Amino acid sequence: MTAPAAGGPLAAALASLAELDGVASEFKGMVSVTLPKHRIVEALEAVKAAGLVMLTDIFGIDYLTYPGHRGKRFAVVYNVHDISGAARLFLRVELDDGESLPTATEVWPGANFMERETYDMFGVVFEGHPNLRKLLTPEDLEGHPHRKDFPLGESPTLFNDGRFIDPPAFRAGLMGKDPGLTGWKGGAREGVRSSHGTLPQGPEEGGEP
Amino acid sequence: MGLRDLFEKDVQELEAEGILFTSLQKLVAWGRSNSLWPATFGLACCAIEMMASTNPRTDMARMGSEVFRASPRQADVMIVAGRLSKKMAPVLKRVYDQMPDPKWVISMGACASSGGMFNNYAIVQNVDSVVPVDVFVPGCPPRPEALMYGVMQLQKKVRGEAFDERGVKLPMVEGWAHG
Amino acid sequence: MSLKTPPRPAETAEQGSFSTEYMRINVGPQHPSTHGVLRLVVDLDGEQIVSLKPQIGYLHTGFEKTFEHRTYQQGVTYSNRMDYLHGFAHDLAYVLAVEKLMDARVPIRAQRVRVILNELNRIASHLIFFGTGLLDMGALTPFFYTQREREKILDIFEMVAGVRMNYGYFRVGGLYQDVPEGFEERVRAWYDDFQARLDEYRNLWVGNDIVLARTKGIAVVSRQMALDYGLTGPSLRASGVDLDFRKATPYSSYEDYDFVVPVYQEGDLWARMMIRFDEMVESARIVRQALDMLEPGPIKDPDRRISLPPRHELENSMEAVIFHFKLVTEGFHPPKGEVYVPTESARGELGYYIVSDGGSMPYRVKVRVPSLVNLQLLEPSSIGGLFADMVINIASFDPVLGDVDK
Amino acid sequence: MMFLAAGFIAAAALVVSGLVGPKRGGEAKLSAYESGIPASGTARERFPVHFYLVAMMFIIFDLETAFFYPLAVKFNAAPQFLFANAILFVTILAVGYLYLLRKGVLNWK
Repeated sequence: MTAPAAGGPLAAALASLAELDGVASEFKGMVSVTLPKHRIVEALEAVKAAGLVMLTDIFGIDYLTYPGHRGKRFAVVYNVHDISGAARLFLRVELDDGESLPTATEVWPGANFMERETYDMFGVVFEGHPNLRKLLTPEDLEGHPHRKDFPLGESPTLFNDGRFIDPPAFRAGLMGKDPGLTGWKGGAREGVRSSHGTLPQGPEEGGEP
Repeated sequence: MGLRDLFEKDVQELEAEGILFTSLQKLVAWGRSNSLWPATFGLACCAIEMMASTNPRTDMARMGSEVFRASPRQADVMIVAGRLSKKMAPVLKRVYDQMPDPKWVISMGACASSGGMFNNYAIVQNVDSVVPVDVFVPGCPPRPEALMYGVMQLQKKVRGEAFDERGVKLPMVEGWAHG
Repeated sequence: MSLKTPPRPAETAEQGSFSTEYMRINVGPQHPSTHGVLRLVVDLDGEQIVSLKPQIGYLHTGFEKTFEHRTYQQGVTYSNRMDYLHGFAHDLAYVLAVEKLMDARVPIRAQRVRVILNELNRIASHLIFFGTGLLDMGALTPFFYTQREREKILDIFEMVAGVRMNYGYFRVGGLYQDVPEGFEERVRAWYDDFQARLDEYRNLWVGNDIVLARTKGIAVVSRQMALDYGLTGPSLRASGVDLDFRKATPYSSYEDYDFVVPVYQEGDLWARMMIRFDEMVESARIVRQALDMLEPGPIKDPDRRISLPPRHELENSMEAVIFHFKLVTEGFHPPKGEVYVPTESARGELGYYIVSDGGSMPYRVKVRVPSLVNLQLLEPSSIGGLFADMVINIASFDPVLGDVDK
Repeated sequence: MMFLAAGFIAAAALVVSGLVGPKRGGEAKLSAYESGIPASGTARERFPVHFYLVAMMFIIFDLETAFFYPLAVKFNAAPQFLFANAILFVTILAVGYLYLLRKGVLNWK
């Protein structure tokens, strides 16, 4: 794995991460290091000491339906870079559902909102976080919206004369996985009469939000 | 029908019962239509176009909507400008309730009127399910001129001269129609 | 009809008989001074702020989840609705990330037009910043001046992209269509007129002693606090850190233009306001240079996998029709992988982290938004200050709530 | 006569608007407005005394400016005397102002 020419802080950071048994990988010039869960706070301190002093983002990725993905379901990614902005590093931690992570707010107070957002969207609990509760979604929304098993929550589009198009069916072709638009005998394109609803689900009359 | 009724009930009820002579009621409606003070309920991109509708180029003050009242107590019309998220819906309902009658609502933009391009878990698909809406202004965002056309349509409705496509006379205040 | 008085709060700070109860004020979602639907729960001791807790999420629109159900080309319509004051920055960041994923080669003319529109939009965003920022200080007329300037810039956008806001003009691989004739003259005319306006604004606000009195030395953000909280953008450069991603990691032909990145050391309200004034001057210079270097050429990546073939080609070549049909119904399929391109929006570092699973829709799109992180500095910099200064402090970080709540 | 007309117009405005305006109270409408959030806490809490001092200052100096209006209207009746009178009036209040400044009424910290 050739360390890109950023030299200086990035090389120092990679060296210190190597002892914390971080597995580095590189894709199109972006260096990301995968670390075990319990070593993340040490890694953040090491990286900060090495000169990557700005933590700009913490976010989660849900690999539930990722084709050909082996390994744990969630990945929490820390995006750090140095003052010049040229040297950037992504620290990744693989997690399963229900596993939690130590908080990074001692190292960077700015991680407060970022961790709350990741908790809100993915349900990843950050131990030791000052006030870990929902950041963006309304209080009465159970579940974590950005998980792959959380429905998009689309309500079917009702037209005036009673027929309605069910958006996922209409978009089936665009996903490139199933036969899709042209496969249907013109069913979803110009809308299906709502009276003898042939669509798999969705209420008969107009969909309530 | 004692004289007391004249003071107890309000004009719209009297007019509904056909008691009040309509010329006073028309005068009052004309007065109201020309001084609709909007309450700022700017949410997203449409709020910027609502602000742009008050600048010197497309001046909404010509319609009598001179000043944007921040508090609902001094507002007549509430322009819901932007996408209404489900966390914001109770706030919208509460601010709408705290506005003195008669009050009107303009739903500005595609996201307020129909959820627009955000058909997902977070956006209320139609503001009419939260507050009774009088005028829907299409567009994403509607141009300031479109918003002014919406305000002019509302003025026609306030004066009681508005009819829908089937020729049915629209009520002067949507809020009252639903009681 | 007596006014119903709400119940008393449970916890009051009891310290002996003369206990001072902090007044809890709710600067709520529907409030003129919060630049959108931001809610602050403020505890006040008289006029002094004791504690301040921002509550956000009142404009959460679920952008990132919606991106996963739209093709890559459709995503461009969503990106500019997040930061609706600087829509071109979000379009540019999204399009650059997808182009990096696809290894698309954007022709130089398209890159220059993107830079011109991005910088014009930055100026329009800073104009709104000055309009509302000075409005919070009680100066009503600057709002009309800056709106007049902004209208001229919006006319240029309308001429190019057809709309005043929420443009769908950038495409993955280039532009939707070429700029109309008369574009260069229009922008040059705007540039000359804007220089005169800048002088007018300079002696209207910059030297204004009321502005100085209200902003000098208030709500100071030290360099170390800025770095700890991940502050980026003009507010960071106002605290003495010289980080501008147009210089740090140049993208879309920014390396060809020479412009100065203004840096202030004070880190107070005055520095955060005046730095945006200097940035407007620099952005105008960039627009001028990019305009001089603009020469005719293609505006789309010639690779048929990404861009639609031109109409005339459809009559005579069969595979052009096939490409066209494939692109329109299903869009293109980028390779598997994760990509991130940092750019500089009017509010700070902006980047799209796109995870692609080889399908025609992104698997996961995370938008690194500057306003969400910048907003965290509101609390440490306002505590101890006066309530009226906190109002200007909100304006000085220039949060756009569509950006914050995503 | 003119006072009668003025009084009538004022009274008419109040009566007609009271009579014509709708009277629709209701629980939700009368709840306290706190920018969209259910209000907690009462508005009748104990204010720090500092607000009271600032209010007093305002009343004093507002009345001072109010007294200049009649002075300005009738100024050319006796310019020298009225000017001296105004100067005396201002100096008295200026002493009070200096006292307030030294007592630090204006700064909040």
